Amino acid sequence: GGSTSTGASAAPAEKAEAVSEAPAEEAPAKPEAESEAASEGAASTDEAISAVAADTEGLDVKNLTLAYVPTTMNNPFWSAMMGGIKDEMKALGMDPETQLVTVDADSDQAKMNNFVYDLINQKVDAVILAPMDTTAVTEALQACADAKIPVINVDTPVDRNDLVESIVASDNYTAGVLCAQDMLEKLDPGSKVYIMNQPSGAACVQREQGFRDTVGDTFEIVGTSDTEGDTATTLPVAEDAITADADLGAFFCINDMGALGCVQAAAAAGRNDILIYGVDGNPDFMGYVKDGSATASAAQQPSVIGSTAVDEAINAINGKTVDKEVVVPVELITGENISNYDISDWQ
Amino acid sequence: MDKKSSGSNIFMQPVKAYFKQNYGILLAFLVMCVFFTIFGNNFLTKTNILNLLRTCATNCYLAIGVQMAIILAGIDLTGGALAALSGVLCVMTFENAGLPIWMGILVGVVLGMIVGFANGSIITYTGIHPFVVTLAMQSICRGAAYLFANGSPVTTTERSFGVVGTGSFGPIPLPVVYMTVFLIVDFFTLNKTQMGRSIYAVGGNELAAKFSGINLNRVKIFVWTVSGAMAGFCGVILAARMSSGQPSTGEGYETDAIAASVLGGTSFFGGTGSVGGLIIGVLIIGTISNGLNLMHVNSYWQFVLKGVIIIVAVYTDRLKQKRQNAA
Amino acid sequence: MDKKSSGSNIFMQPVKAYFKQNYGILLAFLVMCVFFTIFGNNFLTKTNILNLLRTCATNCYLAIGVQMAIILAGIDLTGGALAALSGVLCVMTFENAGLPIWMGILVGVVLGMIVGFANGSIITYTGIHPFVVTLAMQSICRGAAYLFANGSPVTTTERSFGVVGTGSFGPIPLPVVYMTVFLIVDFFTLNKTQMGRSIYAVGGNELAAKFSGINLNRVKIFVWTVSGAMAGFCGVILAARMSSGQPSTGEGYETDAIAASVLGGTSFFGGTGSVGGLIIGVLIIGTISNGLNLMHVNSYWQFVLKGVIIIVAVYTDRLKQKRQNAA
Amino acid sequence: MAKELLRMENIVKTFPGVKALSNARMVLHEGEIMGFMGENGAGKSTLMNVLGGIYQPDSGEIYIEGRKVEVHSVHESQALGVAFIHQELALEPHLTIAENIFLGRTIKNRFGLVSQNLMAEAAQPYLKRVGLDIDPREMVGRLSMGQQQMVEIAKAFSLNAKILILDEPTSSLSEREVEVLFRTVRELKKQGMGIIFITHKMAEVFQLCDAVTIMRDGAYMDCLRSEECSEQKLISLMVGRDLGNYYVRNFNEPGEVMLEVKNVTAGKRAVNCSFYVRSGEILGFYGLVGAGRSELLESVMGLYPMNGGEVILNGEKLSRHDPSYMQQHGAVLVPESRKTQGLLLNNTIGFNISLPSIREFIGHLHVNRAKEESIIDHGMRSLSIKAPSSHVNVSTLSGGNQQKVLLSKWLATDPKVLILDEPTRGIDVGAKAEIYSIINDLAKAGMAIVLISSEMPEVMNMSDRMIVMSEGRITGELNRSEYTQEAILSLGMGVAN
Ligand SMILES: Nc1ncnc2c1ncn2[C@@H]1O[C@H](COP(=O)(O)OP(=O)(O)OP(=O)(O)O)[C@@H](O)[C@H]1O
Ligand SMILES: Nc1ncnc2c1ncn2[C@@H]1O[C@H](COP(=O)(O)OP(=O)(O)OP(=O)(O)O)[C@@H](O)[C@H]1O
Ligand SMILES: [Mg+2]
Ligand SMILES: [Mg+2]
Repeated sequence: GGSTSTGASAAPAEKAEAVSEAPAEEAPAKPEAESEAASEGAASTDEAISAVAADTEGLDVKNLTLAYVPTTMNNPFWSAMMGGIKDEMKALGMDPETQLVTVDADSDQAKMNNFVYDLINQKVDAVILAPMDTTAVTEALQACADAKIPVINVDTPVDRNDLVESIVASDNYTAGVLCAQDMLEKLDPGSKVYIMNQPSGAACVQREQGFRDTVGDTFEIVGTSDTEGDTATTLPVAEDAITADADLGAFFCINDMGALGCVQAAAAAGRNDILIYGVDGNPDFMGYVKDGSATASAAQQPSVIGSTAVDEAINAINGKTVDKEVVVPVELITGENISNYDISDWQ
Repeated sequence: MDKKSSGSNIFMQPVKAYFKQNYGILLAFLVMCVFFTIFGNNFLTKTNILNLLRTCATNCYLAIGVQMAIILAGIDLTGGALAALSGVLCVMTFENAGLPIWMGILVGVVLGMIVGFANGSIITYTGIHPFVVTLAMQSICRGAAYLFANGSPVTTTERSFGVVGTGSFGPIPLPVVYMTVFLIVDFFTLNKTQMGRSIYAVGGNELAAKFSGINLNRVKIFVWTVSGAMAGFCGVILAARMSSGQPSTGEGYETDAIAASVLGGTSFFGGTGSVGGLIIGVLIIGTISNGLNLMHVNSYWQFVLKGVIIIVAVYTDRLKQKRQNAA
Repeated sequence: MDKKSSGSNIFMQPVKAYFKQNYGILLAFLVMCVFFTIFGNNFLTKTNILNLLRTCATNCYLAIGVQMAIILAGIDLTGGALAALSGVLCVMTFENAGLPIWMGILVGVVLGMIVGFANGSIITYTGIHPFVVTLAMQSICRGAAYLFANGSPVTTTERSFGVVGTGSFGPIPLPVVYMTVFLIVDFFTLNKTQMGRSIYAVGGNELAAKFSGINLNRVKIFVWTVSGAMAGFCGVILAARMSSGQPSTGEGYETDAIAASVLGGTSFFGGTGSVGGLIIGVLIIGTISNGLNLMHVNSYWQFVLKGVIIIVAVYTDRLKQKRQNAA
Repeated sequence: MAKELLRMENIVKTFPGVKALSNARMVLHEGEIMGFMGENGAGKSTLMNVLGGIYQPDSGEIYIEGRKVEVHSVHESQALGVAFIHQELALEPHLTIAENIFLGRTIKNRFGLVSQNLMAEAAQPYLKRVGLDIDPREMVGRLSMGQQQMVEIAKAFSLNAKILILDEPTSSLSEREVEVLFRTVRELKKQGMGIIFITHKMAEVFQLCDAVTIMRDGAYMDCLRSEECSEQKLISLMVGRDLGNYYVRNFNEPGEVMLEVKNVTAGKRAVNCSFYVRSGEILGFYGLVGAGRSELLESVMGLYPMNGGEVILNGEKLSRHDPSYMQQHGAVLVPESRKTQGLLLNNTIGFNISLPSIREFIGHLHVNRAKEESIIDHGMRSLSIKAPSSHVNVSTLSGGNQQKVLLSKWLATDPKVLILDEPTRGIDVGAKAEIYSIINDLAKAGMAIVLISSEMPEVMNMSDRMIVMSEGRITGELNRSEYTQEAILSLGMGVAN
C-alpha cells in the first residue's frame, strides 16, 4: 500500500535542541514539510521522539524487516532502546511484533558476529547494531556490506565507520566528564574514589576515560574493579571497598546497574555520605538519586537513540539522505534537578 | 577428677576430631588470614568479618545443596540460574501479582524445590548423568528468568522485603543468621538422620545401598530437591539485598559452590564430605576475594589466585589424607 | 553380481553402521531440520548452511578435545577461557611484540598445548579430579587473559591475519575447512592409532588398561594436551574472525562443547563416544540457535529450548540403546 | 523332619535376551545347610536375587514357612527373615562397622536422631558372635576382606534372619578366615537357621553342607543329601557329562631360566624375595590370602614401584621397569580380579583380546584389519570361547568365558613368561578343567609359567615346584616330591621347617 505518509515523526520543539549534529558532518537539510505533516501521527504514539525524520515515500514499510542487535539483553538499557525502536516502528505504520528481529549476543562479540550472519540469511532490510567491541564487529559489518544490508550503528561508534550508514550514539565520553565535574564540585580534593569499570565494553572505556581525564589527580583513585556492570557482582566488591577505606568519598560506576550495587553496599554499611555516580539514567537508580541514596547519573536517552535509528534505517533503505553521525547528548540528573525529569521511565 | 575429664572429653573430642580431620585445609586458611591481616586494610575488624560472612552466606546456601549432590557422587549445576529465576518470581509475586511479601518468599523457595525435584526425578528415572541434566536445567532456568522478567530486573520498593536481606540480628547480618541455621540443620541432616546416612551410603557404594534396602530414588530426589530449595532461598536473599529480582544474576555461582565443597574435602568420587569441611571451604572462597579486595588487588589477579589456591589446597588435603592412610 | 555387492559393501557398511549406531539422534536432528525448513526463513539455503557450519566450527574445535576427555572418563572445563587467553596472546605477539603473524598463530596454539599439558600433568600426578583441576585452570586462564590484555580487547589491523578466520576456500569458509580436517584427524586418531585405542581402554577401565601395559600418564597427558591445543586454535580463529583478541570471549563455550559430546552419545562414565556422534552433536547445538534465530524466536526462549532439547535428545538416545541391548 | 523354611517353585526369570531361570526350584529346612551348585551362569545368583527382592520373577511361587509370599523389595525380603550376603561384597567403605550393620535401619535415640553410640553398642554382641574383636566405630574400608565378610554376617545376625544366603563367600577368604566362617555357620545351623551356601568348591560342600541343590541352564536338576553324593555325580549333574580327573599335567624337563627375581622388596608386604622360573615348567606360588603373592609379582611386572632388588628376564637385567616394557620382552601377568584389573566389561571381546597386542596391528595411522581379526579369531578359537561373535560385550559372558577372554588377551602377545594370578577363582568345574588343560599345553610348548593360587589342590596338582609365602616373605620352596599338605600348610602359616 502507498498510504504510509503518516510514518514520520518529528522531533517536538522542546526536544529539538537535545539533538546536535556532529560538527564534522554537514547537517543535511531536513525535509521540513514532511515532518510537519506527519506530526499528528507522532503525537498519537506517546514516546516516539526522534531526532530525525523518516522518509517513507515510495516504500512499502509493511514489507520491511528490521533487526536489532544489542550488546546484551540482560541490561534494561537495551530493553529501553528496543522500546524506542518499537514505538517508532508503530508510528511508521509497522508492526514490531512481526517486523522486528532481535538476537542476544550475551556480551560476546564472537556470538554477535555469528548471529549477524543468521540475520543476513533472513534477508532483513536493515540492521541496528550496538557492538561489544568496536574492531571485532568488523566481520559482521563487512558481511552486511557484502549483502548490501544497511547497518545503523547505535550506542558505541564502530572503528570502520565506512561500513555503516549512520552512527547514532550517546556521547559516552561526556557522560564521564559530567559525572567528574559534579564530583569535583561536591567532593574535597584529595578524597578517595573507587571506580567500577568494564574495559571489555568500548562505551564503558570512553566513560571511564572522560571521568579520569576530567578529575585528573584531584582525587586519590584507590581502586578499580571490573565488575561487568552487574549489580550482584558489584555489591561485594563495593562492600569490601568501603571496609578497606573507611574514608572513601565516592564511587564512579560505568553504568547504573553497577551503581545500584554500590547503593546497597553503602546502605548496608550505614554510610549515606559516600557519593555514588552512574551512567545510563536507569529509572531504578533515579529513584535512589531522588531519595538521596545515590548522587547522580549521566542519563542517556536510549529510546531516543532507538527511534532515531529506526528513522535512519528507513531512510537508508529508501535511498534517502542519512545523517552520518547523530550524537544524542547525555544529561546529568542529580538530586537537585531531578524534579525536572520524569523518572518513571527511560528517556 | 574422673567426672571432669569425661566432661572435657564430651566437648573436646568432636573439636579434636574436627581439627585432626581438617588440619591441612585449616592451616591453609590460617595462612591466608595472617597474610591478609598483615597486607590488607582492616581485614581483622568486626565490620569486615561480618561483611565477609555476609558475602559467604549466599555461596554457602548453594554449597550446602551442591555438597550433598557431590557426596551422592553427582553434581548440581543449576544453582546460579535457579537463584536468578527464584529471585525474579519472588519479587514479581508481590510487585506484579500484589500478594503479600511472605508469599513471595515462599514462591521463591518452593519454585527452587520444584526445579530441584524435577532435576532429581529426571536423574532418577531416565538415568541421564546429573551433569547433563542439571546443565540443561541451568539453561532452562536462565531462559525462564529472562522471560518472566522480560529481560530487565524486577525492582521493588518494599522496605520490609529489603530487610529480609539487609537487616541484622544484634550485630549479625540476617543472611549470616540464616547461614548458621542452615549449617546446623545440614549437620544434623547429614549426621543424625537416616536420610543423611543414606546419602553417604548411596554415594559410597550405590549397589550396596540398594542391597541394604535403601530406596535410591527417594534419596536422590531428596538431595536435588534440597539443593533446589537452597538455590531458591539464595535467590530470594540476593533479591532482597538488591531490592530487585535480576534475571542475569548468579552466573557461575554454582562454580564457587563446587569449589567450596571440594576445598572442604568433599570427594568427587562420592561418599565423603563433612559440614565442617564445607564451612572452611566457603570461608576460603569468600576470603580470597575479600582479602584481595582489601589489598586493592586487581580483580583479574583474583581469578588467577583463586585457581591456584584451589589446586594447591586440594592437593595439600590429598597429601595429608595419604599420610593419614599410610599411618 | 558378486563383485558388485561386495563393492557396495565396502562403501555401504560403515555408512550403515553409522546410521544404525546413531539413528536415535540422527532422527532428532532430522526432525529439527524439517521443522526449521518449514517454519524458518531460508533455513535450507546454501548461505545459511555455510553460515551454520561456520558457527559450528569454533564449538567443534573445543568439542573434539572435550570429547576425548570425556571418553577418558574425565572432563575439560578450561576451553572457553583458554581460547580467550590464546586469542589475546596471539594478537599481542604480532601487534605488541612485532613478530610475524604466523608466530602469533603458533603462540596461540602452543600456549593452548602448554596449558593443556599442565592440566594433564596435574591430573596425572596429583590425582585431583579433572573437574576440579580444569575448573581452577579456567579461572587462571580467564584472569591471565584479562591481565595480559589489560581488560580491553587487543585489536589488530593486519588484514592477512583476518583472512585466517574470514577467508574461504572456494565457497567454503576457512573455519569449516579446518573443522573438516580436524574431524578427519580426530577420526584417525581415535580409531586407527594405538593412542586412540588406549584412550578408550583407559576410559573404560583404568586399572585394566594399566595391567594391559598401557602407560596411563602418557594417555592422560596426551588427551588434555590435545584438548588444550584445540582450545588454543579455537581462540586464534575467534581472534582472526574479530581482528581482535578479546579477554572476555568464550564464556560458557566449554558447556556447548560438553553438550555436543553428550548429544553425540559420549557417556560420562567413560569408554564410549564416536566422532560420527560428535558431528551430529555439534550440528544440533549449532542448529538450535541458528534455526531459532531464523524463526525470530526470542533469545530467552532459546535458552529454554536448548535445555529441553538436550534432555529429550539424550533420553531418546538412551532409550534406543536400551532397545538395542535388548535385541 | 525339621520344619520347612523355604520353598521356591517353578521360578522363571528372563532378562532382555537371556532366560536366566527357566524352572528353578529350591527347598530349605530349619537347621539345614544347603549347598547350591551349578556352572557359571546357571542362574544361582539370579534365583537368590529373586528371593532377596532384587529381581521380580516372571512367574513362580515362593513359600516361607508354608505361607505363600511375594517379595517386592529388599525391605520385604528382610522382613520375611531373609538375609543375603552378595557375591560382590556390598559394604560402605566410608561408613563405620556399626553403621554398615544397621544400614537402611539406623538406630535412633529418643530425639529421633541417628546415634552412633547406640549403634556401636547394639553392634557389639553381633560382632562378638562372629568373633570380630574390633571397635564398631572403625571404618569398614580399613578392614581386611575376611573381616569385611564377618561384618556382613554380623549384619545378617542383626536382621534376625531365619534364612541366610551366602553367595560364594569363601572366594576371597584366607583358610583361617574360612575356618572362622565355617564355625560360625555351623553355630547358626544349631540355632535353627536355614543356610543357602553357593560355592564352586567341591570340598566345601562335603565339609559343610547337609544337602546340595544343583542347577543347570536356569533349571533345577536335583537335590542330593551330602552322604549320598560323590564328586563325580555332582559334576555330571552340573555340566551334563563326566569330566574324569580334571587336573591335566604332563611333566617335562624344564629348560633355560626365563625369569629370575633377586632380593626384591616391594612396599611393606613383599620383603626380600628371590625366585626363578624356567621354560616348560610351572612354578606354583602358594600362600594364605594376603600373603603378598600378588603384590610381589605385580611389582616384578612393574605395576607398582619396587624398592630394591633386581629382575632378570631372559638373561637380561632390566633397566626399565614398567608393564609395557616387560610385555615387549615377553613377560605378562594375568591379574587376579577379572572385573577390576583384567577386563573392559563394556567393550567387545575383540577389543579386550587385542588390547595388549595393539602394537602388532596398529602402525602409524594404519590398522591392519586382517592381522587384528586373525589375532582375535585365534584367541577365541584356541581357548574355545563361547560367544555369538567377537563383537559382543564381555559383560554378557559367563564367568568362565570371561576368564578365558582374560587369558587369551595376554596369550595373544605370545609371551615367554606367563604369570597367572588365581586363574580359576570363581569359575565352575567345567571351565576349570579347560583352563588347566590350556595351562598344561602352554607349559608343554615351552612357556615358563608362574601359577599363584590359594587352592592347595590346584598348586599341588599343577606345579613342578612350589614357593610358599607368608606375610610378605618367602618361607620355603618345595620340589614336587616334597609336596604334602602338612609341609605346605606349615610353611604357609609362617612356620619355618
Ligand atoms: N541383570 C542382568 N541382566 C541381564 N542378564 C543377567 C543379569 N543378571 C544375570 N544375567 C544372566 O543370567 C544368567 C544367570 O546369571 P547368574 O548370575 O544367576 O549365574 P550364577 O549361577 O550366579 O553364576 P556364577 O557362578 O558365575 O556367579 C547369566 O546368563 C547372566 O548373564
Ligand atoms: N593397594 C593396597 N592397599 C592396601 N592394602 C593392600 C593393597 N593391595 C593389597 N593389600 C593388602 O596387602 C596384603 C597382601 O596382598 P596380596 O594381594 O599381595 O596378597 P596375596 O597373597 O596375593 O593374596 P590374595 O589372595 O588376596 O591376592 C593383603 O592383606 C591385602 O589386603
Ligand atoms: Mg553368581
Ligand atoms: Mg593375590
